[in-house]
Amino acid sequence: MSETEFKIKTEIFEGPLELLLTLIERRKLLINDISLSRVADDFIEHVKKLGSFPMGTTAHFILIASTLLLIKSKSLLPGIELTAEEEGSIENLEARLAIYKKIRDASLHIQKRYGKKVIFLANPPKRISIIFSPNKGMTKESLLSSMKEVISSLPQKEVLPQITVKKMMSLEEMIDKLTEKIQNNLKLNFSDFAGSHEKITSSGVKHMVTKENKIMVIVSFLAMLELVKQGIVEVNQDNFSDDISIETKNVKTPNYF
Amino acid sequence: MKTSLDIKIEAILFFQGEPSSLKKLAEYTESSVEEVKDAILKLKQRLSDGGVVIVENRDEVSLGTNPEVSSIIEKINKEELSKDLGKASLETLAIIFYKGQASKREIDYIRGVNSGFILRNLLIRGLVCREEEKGERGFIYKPTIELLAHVGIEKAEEMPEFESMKKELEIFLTAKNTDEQITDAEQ
Amino acid sequence: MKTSLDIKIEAILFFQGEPSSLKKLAEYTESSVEEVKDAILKLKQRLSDGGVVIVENRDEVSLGTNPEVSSIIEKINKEELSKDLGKASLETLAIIFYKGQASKREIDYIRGVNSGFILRNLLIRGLVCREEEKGERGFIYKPTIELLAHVGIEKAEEMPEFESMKKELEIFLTAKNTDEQITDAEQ
Repeated sequence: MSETEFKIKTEIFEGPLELLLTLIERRKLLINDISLSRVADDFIEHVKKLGSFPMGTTAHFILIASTLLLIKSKSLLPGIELTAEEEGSIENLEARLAIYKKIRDASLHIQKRYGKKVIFLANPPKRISIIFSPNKGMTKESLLSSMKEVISSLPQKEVLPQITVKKMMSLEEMIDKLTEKIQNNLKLNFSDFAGSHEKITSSGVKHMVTKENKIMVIVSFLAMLELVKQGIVEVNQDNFSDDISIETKNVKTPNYF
Repeated sequence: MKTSLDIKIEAILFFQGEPSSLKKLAEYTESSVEEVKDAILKLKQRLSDGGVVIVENRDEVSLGTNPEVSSIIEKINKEELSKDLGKASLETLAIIFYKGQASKREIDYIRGVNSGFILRNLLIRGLVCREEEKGERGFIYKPTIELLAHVGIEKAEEMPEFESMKKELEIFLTAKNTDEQITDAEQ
Repeated sequence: MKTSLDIKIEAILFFQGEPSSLKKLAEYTESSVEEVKDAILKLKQRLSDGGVVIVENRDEVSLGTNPEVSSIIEKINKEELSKDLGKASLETLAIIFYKGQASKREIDYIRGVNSGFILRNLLIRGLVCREEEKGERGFIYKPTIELLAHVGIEKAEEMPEFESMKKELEIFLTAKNTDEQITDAEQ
C-alpha cells in the first residue's frame, strides 16, 4: 500500500478524531494500535497545515498527535518502554475512537429522520379573547434592568485555546530549525532541541511541567519523525530512559515499518 | 399507508388552533368541499367522548375542549394569566421594547435559547403582538398598545438609557454574521 | 357521569398548546403522577391512528400532529422549520439524545473538539435545553420534546439502537470519569 495514496488534501476536518477515523476507514482498517501507527504519518501531514483549521481546535489536534506519536514510536523505535500512563493513553485513544465512530454512525439515524416526518407541536395560541394581563410592577425601570441582565449575559468570544495555539511554533518552522541545527552540529540530543531543562524520555511527553512545554516537545518530536521519514536524520536511543540522539544521515532510504 | 381525509383535517385544525372554513380545508387537502364535509362527520364521531371535540359555526370548523372539562380549563386559564412572569419572559419583553420590534430569530439569538414558548405566553397575555415577517418565514414581535400605555411610553426611544442599550445589542447582532460564517465552515 | 382522567388531560394539553410536566397535570387534575401516567397510556391508545399524537420526553408530554400528515402542515406553517443539520450538530445531538443527558465536558471529550458553539446553536433552535450541573461549574444538556418532534418520534425509545447506544455511552463515560488523570490532561 502506497504511503501517499491516502493523503488528505483539501477536506476540512473539524476535529482530530474525525480525521483519524477517516484515515483509518480509507485504509479499511480496524481501530487498534497497528492501524493507528499506520495512519500516524497522514495525521501528522495534516497537523502541518494547522493554519487552516478553525481557531481553537488546533490544540485538540496536537494532543491527539502526541498519543499517535507514542504509538508510532512504539513501532519505530524497537525496545521502547512506555509507562503505564502512556499505555493507558493509547488504550484510551482507541476507546475514544471506537465510541466516536459509534456516535457518528448513530447520528445518521437522526439525520435520516430529521425534518422529514415532523410532528408539529401546536404553536399558535388558541384563545378566543385575549385579556391584557401584565405583571405587577412592570415599569420602564424594571424593563431596563432586565435589558441590562440580557446584555451582561451575551456570550463572550472564547479566546483561551487560540492563545495556546498562537504561542506555539508551526511544524514547518520546527523542521527548518531542526535541519539547521543538525547541519551545524552533527549530533545533538532531543532534549537540547526541545529547549527543555528537564530530562525527557523517548516518548517525549513525560515529566513536563506545563502544557505549553509539552506541546512544544510534541511538535519537536513530530518534526524529528518527519525528518526520519525523509531520510535526513537518524534517531538513536541507547537505553530506554536515555535521551534520543539525532544524527544526519544521507545514505539509506527510510525504513518505517 | 394513505392517510385518510379525517386524519388530515384533524391535524390541520389542531395545528391552526383557530376556525377554518370548509373551503380552506378542501384546498389544503386537495379535496372537494363535499368530501371535507363527510370527513368532518366521521371525525366528529371519532372524537365524541374525547377531551377535544369538533366545534362547528356556519361554514367554519375548529377543535375545542370538551365542555365537560370547562371548569378545569377556566381554572388553568386564570392561573396562567395571573402568574408572575419569570425572568426569561421579562428579558424577552425587554429586548422587544428596546428594539422597538424584534423577529423571533433575533430574540433567540440574543438570548441564546429558543423563545417559542415564552413568546406564545406573552401573546396570550396580550403583552406582545406579532405580524408576519416580510420576505421571510417567521414573525416579528412588538409590544401591544395596551402594554406601551401601561409602561407609559409611546415608542422605544423613550425607554431609559435607550441609546446605549441599543448600541450594545447592535454590536452583538453585527458580530453575528461573522460567527455564522465560522459555523458554516465547521459543519 | 364523571369525566375520566385521560379526557381531562387531553383537554388540558390541547388548551395549553405547549409541553406540560406530569407533575403539573397531576396538580391540575388533582390526581397522582402515577394516575396521570396511566391515563396518558390510555389516551395514547385512544389517539392512535388519529391526526393528533402524544410526544413524551422524560417527565413532559405534549400533543402534536401525526407525522404522516407533516407535508400538509408544513405548507400551512408560517414559521421557518429547520430541516438540515450539519455533521457537527448531528454528532452533538446524537450524544445528548442517546445518552439522555450529557455535560459539555463529556460531549467535548467524545467529539474531540470544543462543542460550545454547536451547543449554543442547538439551544437557539430549541433542540436541546440545559440545566446547571449539581456541584459543578458546567451545564448538563438534555434533548427537548422539540427534538423528538423534529425527528418525528413519539418517544426516544423508538429510535434504532436506543438502548444499546445508551448503555455503551454510559460504560464509556463511567470509565472516563473514574480516570481523572486523562480528564485533566484533556481539559
